[in-house]
Amino acid sequence: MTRYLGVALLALVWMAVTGSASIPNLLFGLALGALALSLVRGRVASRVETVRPVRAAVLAAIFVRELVLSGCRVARIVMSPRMQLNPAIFAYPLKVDRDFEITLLANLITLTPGTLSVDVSDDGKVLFVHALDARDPEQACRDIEQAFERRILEAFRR
Amino acid sequence: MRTLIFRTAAPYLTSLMLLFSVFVLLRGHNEPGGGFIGGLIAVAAFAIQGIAFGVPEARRAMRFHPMAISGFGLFLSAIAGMVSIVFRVPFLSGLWWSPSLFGVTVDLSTVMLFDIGVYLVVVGSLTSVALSLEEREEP
Amino acid sequence: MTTTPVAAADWLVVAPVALPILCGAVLLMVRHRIWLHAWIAMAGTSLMLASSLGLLLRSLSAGPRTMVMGGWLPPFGIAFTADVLGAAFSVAAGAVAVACCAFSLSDIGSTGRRYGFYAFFMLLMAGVNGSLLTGDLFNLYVWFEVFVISSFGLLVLGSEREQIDGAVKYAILNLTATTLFLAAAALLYGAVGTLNMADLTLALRAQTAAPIHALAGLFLFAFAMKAAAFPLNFWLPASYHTPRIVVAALFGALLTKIGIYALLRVLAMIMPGGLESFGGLVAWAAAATMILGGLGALAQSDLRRLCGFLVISGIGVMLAGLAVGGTDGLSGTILYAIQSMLAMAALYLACDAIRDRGGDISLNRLGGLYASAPLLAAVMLLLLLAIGGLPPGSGLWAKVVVVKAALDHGFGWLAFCVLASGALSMIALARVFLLAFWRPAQAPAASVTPPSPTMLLPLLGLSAAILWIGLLPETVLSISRLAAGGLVDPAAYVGSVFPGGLR
Amino acid sequence: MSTLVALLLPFAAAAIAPVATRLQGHRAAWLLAAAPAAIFLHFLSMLPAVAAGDTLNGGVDWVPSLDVRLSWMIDGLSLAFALLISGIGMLIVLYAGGYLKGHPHQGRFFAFILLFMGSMQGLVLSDSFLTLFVFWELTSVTSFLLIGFDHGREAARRAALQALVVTGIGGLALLAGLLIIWGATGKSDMSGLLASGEALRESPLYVSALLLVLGGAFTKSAQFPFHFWLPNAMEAPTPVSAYLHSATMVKAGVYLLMRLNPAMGGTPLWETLLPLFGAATLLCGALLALRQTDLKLMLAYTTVASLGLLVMLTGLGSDKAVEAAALYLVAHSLFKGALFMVAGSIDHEAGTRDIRGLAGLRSAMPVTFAAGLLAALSMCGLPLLVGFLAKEEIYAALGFADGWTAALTVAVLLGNAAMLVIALNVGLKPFVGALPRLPGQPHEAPLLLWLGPAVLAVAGLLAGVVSTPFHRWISSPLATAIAGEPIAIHISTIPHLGVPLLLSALTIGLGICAWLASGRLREGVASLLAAIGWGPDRGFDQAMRGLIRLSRIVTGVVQCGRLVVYMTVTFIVAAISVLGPMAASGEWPAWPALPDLYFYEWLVFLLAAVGALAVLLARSRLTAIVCLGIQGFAIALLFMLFGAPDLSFTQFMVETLSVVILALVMTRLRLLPTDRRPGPHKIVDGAIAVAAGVAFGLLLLKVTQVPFDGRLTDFFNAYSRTIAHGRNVVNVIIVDFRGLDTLGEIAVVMIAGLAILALIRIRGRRIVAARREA
Amino acid sequence: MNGETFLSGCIAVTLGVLCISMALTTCRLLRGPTLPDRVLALDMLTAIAIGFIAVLGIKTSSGFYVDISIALGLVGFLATVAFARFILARGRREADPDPEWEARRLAEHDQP
Amino acid sequence: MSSAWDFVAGILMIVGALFTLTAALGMLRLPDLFTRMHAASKAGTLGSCMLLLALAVSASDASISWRAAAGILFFILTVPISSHLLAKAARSAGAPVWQRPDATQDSRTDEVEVHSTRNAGSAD
Amino acid sequence: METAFAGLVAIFFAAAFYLMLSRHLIRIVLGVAILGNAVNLLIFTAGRVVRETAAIVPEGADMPPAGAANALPQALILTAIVISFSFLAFLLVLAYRAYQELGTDDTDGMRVAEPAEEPPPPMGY
Ligand code: NA
Ligand code: NA
Repeated sequence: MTRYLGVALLALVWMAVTGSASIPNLLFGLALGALALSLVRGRVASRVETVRPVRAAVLAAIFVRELVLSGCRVARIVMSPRMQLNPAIFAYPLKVDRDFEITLLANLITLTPGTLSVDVSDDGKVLFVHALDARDPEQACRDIEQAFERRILEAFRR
Repeated sequence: MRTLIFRTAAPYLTSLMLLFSVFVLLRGHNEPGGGFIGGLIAVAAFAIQGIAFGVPEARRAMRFHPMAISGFGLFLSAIAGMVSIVFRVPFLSGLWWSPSLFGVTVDLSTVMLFDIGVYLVVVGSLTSVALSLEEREEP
Repeated sequence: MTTTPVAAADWLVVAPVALPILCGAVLLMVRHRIWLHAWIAMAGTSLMLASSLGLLLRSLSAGPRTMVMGGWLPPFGIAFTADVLGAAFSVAAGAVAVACCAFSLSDIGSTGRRYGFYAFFMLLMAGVNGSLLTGDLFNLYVWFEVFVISSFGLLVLGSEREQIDGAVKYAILNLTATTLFLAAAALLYGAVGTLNMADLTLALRAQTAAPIHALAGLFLFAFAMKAAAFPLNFWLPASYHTPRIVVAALFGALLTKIGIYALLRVLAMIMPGGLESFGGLVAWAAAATMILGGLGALAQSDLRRLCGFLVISGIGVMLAGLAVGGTDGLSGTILYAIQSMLAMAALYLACDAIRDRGGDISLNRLGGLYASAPLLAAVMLLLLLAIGGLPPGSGLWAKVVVVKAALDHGFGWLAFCVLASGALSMIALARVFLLAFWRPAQAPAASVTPPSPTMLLPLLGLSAAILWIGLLPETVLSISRLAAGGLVDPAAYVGSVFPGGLR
Repeated sequence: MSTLVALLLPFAAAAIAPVATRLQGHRAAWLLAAAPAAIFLHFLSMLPAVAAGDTLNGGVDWVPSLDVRLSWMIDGLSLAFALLISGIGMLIVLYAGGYLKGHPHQGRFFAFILLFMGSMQGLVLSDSFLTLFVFWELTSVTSFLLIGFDHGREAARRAALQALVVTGIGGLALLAGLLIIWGATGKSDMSGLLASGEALRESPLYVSALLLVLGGAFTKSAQFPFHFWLPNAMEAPTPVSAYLHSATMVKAGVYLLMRLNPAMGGTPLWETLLPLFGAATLLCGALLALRQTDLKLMLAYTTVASLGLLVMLTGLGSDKAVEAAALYLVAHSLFKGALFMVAGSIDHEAGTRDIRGLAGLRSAMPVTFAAGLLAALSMCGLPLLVGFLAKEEIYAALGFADGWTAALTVAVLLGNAAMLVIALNVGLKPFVGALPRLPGQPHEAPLLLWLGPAVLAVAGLLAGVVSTPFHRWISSPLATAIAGEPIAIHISTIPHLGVPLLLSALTIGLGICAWLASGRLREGVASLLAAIGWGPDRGFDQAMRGLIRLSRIVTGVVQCGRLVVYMTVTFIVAAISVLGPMAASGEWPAWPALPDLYFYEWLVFLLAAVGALAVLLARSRLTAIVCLGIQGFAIALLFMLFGAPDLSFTQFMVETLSVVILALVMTRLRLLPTDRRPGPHKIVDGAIAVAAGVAFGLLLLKVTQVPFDGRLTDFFNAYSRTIAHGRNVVNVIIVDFRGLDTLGEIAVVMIAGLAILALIRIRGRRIVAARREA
Repeated sequence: MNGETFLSGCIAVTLGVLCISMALTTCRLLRGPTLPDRVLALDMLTAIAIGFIAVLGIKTSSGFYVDISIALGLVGFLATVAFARFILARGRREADPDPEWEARRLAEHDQP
Repeated sequence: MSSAWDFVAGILMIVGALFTLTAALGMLRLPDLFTRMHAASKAGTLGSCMLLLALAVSASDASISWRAAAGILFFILTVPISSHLLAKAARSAGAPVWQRPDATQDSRTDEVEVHSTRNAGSAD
Repeated sequence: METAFAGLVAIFFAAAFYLMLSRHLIRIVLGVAILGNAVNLLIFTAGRVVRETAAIVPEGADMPPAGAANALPQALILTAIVISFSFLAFLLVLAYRAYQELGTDDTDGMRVAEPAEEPPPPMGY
């Protein structure tokens, strides 16, 4: 099922990129998508069970806001004559347990203010996060959970 | 490389890159791009696949030995040049054929075939290099 | 904008390049079906030689032939122009290729084949033929690179320490040469605005603003380096003895001669004025090259290294012809190059046979081959004569032509050097004959393998060709005269590129 | 039989010799001797015409573009030589049939000797210069093979090499000389040259041509100081010595001088050099001959002496001298050939050639003795024999006209006396006295062995006794050809009173005295030579070793094995080859205006320069690699800023990949990161690099200041869209207008991939020959 | 104020700022001190180049620049991945540390 | 295109460039690899994305805008992954984490601050 | 503008040559890489330089805009880039293998093919 979804998505990307919505182009895009996926076969199988479009969109919007904020925050730190830094790496216990979700979460953490995902433990249960301001790791963990992890679960779980 | 995040993302990225490489290849005649650049992007895609899942997996994905693909590319390009012997025009003459598909004219040409050959050569050779270097690197 | 319909026969112009490329591609596609390789390669090289021969005959009977790639009229498209010079070199190269290919059948094992021996071989030939036939300066660069990279492949096939070491020096120095050639070609384009050789020939006879002397200097540098002329010859003795001998035979026969060809084509035809300003310098370089080559050959105990220096010595003689100039000087260069291709290939192959029969490659340990391998001794004697410039070897006539041209043009000292280098080569090879053949065996003979026909036939074939040139030189000599005439007066060449009038 | 067939017949005979010998054994000699016999008869048939003063010319085209014909010119000189060559050749073949009977390589020997015969015959008959030269060098080559025939011994190999080197190099000098003559006179053949000798003698090139020709002739004819190779050549089997080193090859030089005498002779230089070297050779050969104990070596040194005599006579050039030369030439061939064969027979039968142990063979070998004695008497110059005629004529030619000829006369007198000693030593001494214990069991040699000497000795007798027809058919035409004007020889075996006879008597008296004291004489000469010590023979060894040592030194310096040196020289040459011509022809660029760049463009240029220079200064290789990335990026940006998006695109991709591969490969090598060149070294390298870099920059600047011709680009712009159906002109050029470049380019990419694969995968010594696998 | 003049002004400013950023990043790249720092700087340089190309796309109003940006992003990604891959592999091979790394390790702590 | 879009594009450009500049400054000023990675991955990404967005906004052709959007997507997809990989690699290779010189001794432990029993084990 | 390019080309060539004069393979390879770029720049400049306008025919037009960059040198450079990249890759791997097999990257130490002490040839006959 997800395989066909993947092919369709790739075909859509193809049409967007080529800027042509003709039927031959669609067919060609489908063929290319199928080919591309067949080359990475077996690796994209059944990661995503379901997608809740609205929740996903909300997640995306929040992400964009957080991205801008994080940019501003970095700018503020860098521009300030005496940089107020208190960095450290802390461990974040994961609730999400699917590869796709872990990846998404880690990427979101990286792009958002003050945090940077450094590593995932081998068992996929702990995320190691570098924070610019790690004076209160507990609070940081709570922030992450509230901002992203919960929403990911909402968007991609039944 | 044994990292969950990268392994999860790699297939998506690889397939997107492959798609993009074909895009760059096909539009090369009209915009910057073409077989060589397209090929390089595809090489990057296979390299990422190889780094993420190991060389054997990348080799499996390619199905043929990369150098055989490369040879086929050169063969294709040379043949594209030789088609013109049939039409009594010199070597490597561009021959165009524009069939209509669903009311849309598709331009097919020996020139495109030639560029596809270029693409395959680049993909084959450089992937072979990348994979064999990566193979040696693996612990 | 495009040319008139092309007769199938005109495809001969491109066949010596297209065929090996196609074969190389197919060889890679069937990389693991090793038993196919030899057949494909043999068929490919034979067809290639046949097409080169056809091309030579055509150019002899009908003058230079041009095919413009893609049908774009010159000077816009890439022209392939086969005149007598290019076609004759191509035939000689093809003959060497067939011989080496046949020789390799029993010499190159499955690993070598799997890692592309025949693919390298075919692409090398494509590069060589492309260089000889192209009528476009930048395209010449491309074909240079094709054969250079193929030679890299052949050089390292085996990955022995010696090979890697030789390959490092070979690769870096050759790369420098081709890169600076590219720079020269680009600068010439910048100055004149065209890349087609015929067009350049015309343009440079009209143009005065271009810095023609400096450009000629740069071309001279690059091609002299490819040709292994003193003092740019280092890469050759550093590397030619390291690969398998059949590979060395191919290199020794072909690669430096392409440098000579390029010197002829670019300097003698396109910018003769530029060459003239270097006349004396080229003569000195030629003299130093041949004397150094002769001395180097004397200093070696390893037969392969000895051969490498003999290659250099021959290059010196060819450069001497170039320095003398004129139809007679150039025809000497051409004749010498053609016969030297055959002779050097045969010499290297003979060295391989010597190693096979004598169990060693060093003069210090060889011996007794006169008794155990009389046929080989006969071949070696012929090669001694051919390379030393004695009858009935092929080198005699080439040397006579060069010496005569040098004397006629007031280069007496250069003629002396040519003769002296011939004497040095003769002494070096006579010593080989004395030590390896006449001298009794130095050690109890190791397990001596009987020569296989695939090794003997190519050697005999090349020897027959050498003897033929030595006994009946008229054919090759008149071809070389025609070729040189085409360089001195390129009207026919230009006319074949621009049949409808100039430009 | 046409002369062409006669020219080629020996080669054909050589080709069948091995087969015939394999089938017939030594009896094949009879069959093979038929070839020279036929040739002999052929030339014999020409005698009347030539004696009548005709010169027979003919030939076929060989190498028309070099004006070379396989042509012949038959006059008295070449005919006499041709008769000697084929006649003695026939005898030698027969002799060899006996001498090498049962030798495993007798067939090969026949082939070589017939090849030699063909070459020699070609040499003396050739009209074209180059044909003559070809045959000349062929005689060197075949003599190399013949001298080295007994290749198991180092001495034989050495002698072969010596002969090849000396005569081969001399041949090269001859070639140069002939080519100069060709250039000076426009004539490429002897008949043409003989007609325009005046032009040659007056040409400014005469001296160099003469010196080169003399170089060829003197080396071939073993003139001092090149005489040393000839005695060493006695390593060859005796038939070879008898043939090559007495009758024929060594006379090639004399032949050449005689042939050129009408054209080149008569000049002061000619009349000085030839007698001078001839006399020196005569004395040197005579002296050295006296100290020998080996029969063949004695003969060899007297051959040297005789050749000197001939050269001297040729150089004198007077009619009498020419007559003497003609007579002595024939006489020497007959007696020396015979004596060599006799010496060989003695060796064959007695098992030794040492004069000190030989005696009393007369009863065991009567026929050989007779032949030997006859030949020896001819060599002594006793009446009735042709040698006498020659000697009389020599003394007649010399006279005591002035101090110069007087000195020459003394030299000849001494030389002849010494030759008499040797003649008696070879032709008499071994046969008389009591028979000592000998290594072999002497009995009369078989027919094949005595036939040759007997015939030659008898011929010598006949020529002396029946001198009138001899002069008419042989010697007068010969002398005529040498002189270039009609000469009739009249001397007969009846002695005339006069200075010549007196000198003859003096010679004989002196010679006999010396012979009687030959033991002490030998010791005296030996101690004299030991006192001198060094001679050109040892000099040859020293020269060869010196040459090899020199070449090792030179090669070691030039080809030093250090890449740094190679690169340094390369870049120096590169800088010179650009800057030199610019300076010489004033092709400097004009002083440029300041470029009008936007500031961000300046920044990108700066970035590129900083990147490139940072690579140099980087203290670690990682930094260097990353800096490499910077300059690559900067260039990509430049391409983008200046209208080359395709390039920029490619540059970005390629540069990134390069940096990645560089880092991956290079950081795996554990190396010291910094440049460890010493400071001065860095400065020198920097100067070279800057010079070469500036050279390219200046040349580029100059090129861009030339008005640009944009025809090609205009064409591509105009037709890219309309005919080639592509809007991106760059790409259309790549795949269509100049698609062939791209085809070559992808071939490079493919091969590079394959080569890298091979490099990574194959680990030393894995490629084994297929035949070893099997 | 006309949109186009505003845009061209912005373009000039942007290109200048980007060049300065590039120069700053280059400083980091040259200073290192460790391989990851340089890799990061190179990655940053790629990002800036992507922006630079986008601006040029606006300046010339041509469509193809964006493709170059995308391709650069993808290949730059590969570069960083490969370097990371390499650092990781070297980190594991303790016997084979980069001498440079060890040398700089102490100096690292002294930096602000 | 209307000039309103030109203004939007111009402003986006300027802002994007400034973000890039701060990122570059951060690269230079920040004390260690991880903190610099913050600058690069956040401000740098934001800057480049804004510039691409400006291109999308100002583009004359919809397909260009689409491709610019695709570019932003690719970029956002790749940047966190590459910085994650780099951080992971650097950490496993022993890259030190910078801490305030005035921090208390116990917080200078340099390694992960454990606040949960679940993740006591080390990653590698 | 050509002047600026010519200056840059000179710097690049000089840098490349200086690196290639080193004894160390790594530096030589770096030099080769720079040399490739130097030549590319040289080709680019030799075909003359204009600002920004790419040689691409706009939609609907038949020719590139006036003052477009010279396309031919670009095409030549594309070919040259690819080739020099292939060579660079080969050289790199060669250098790596040389280091493995010969144990050094110092070319002065690479004396396997041309050993410093070679046995002399026989002096006799
Ligand atoms: Na392309
Ligand atoms: Na393209």
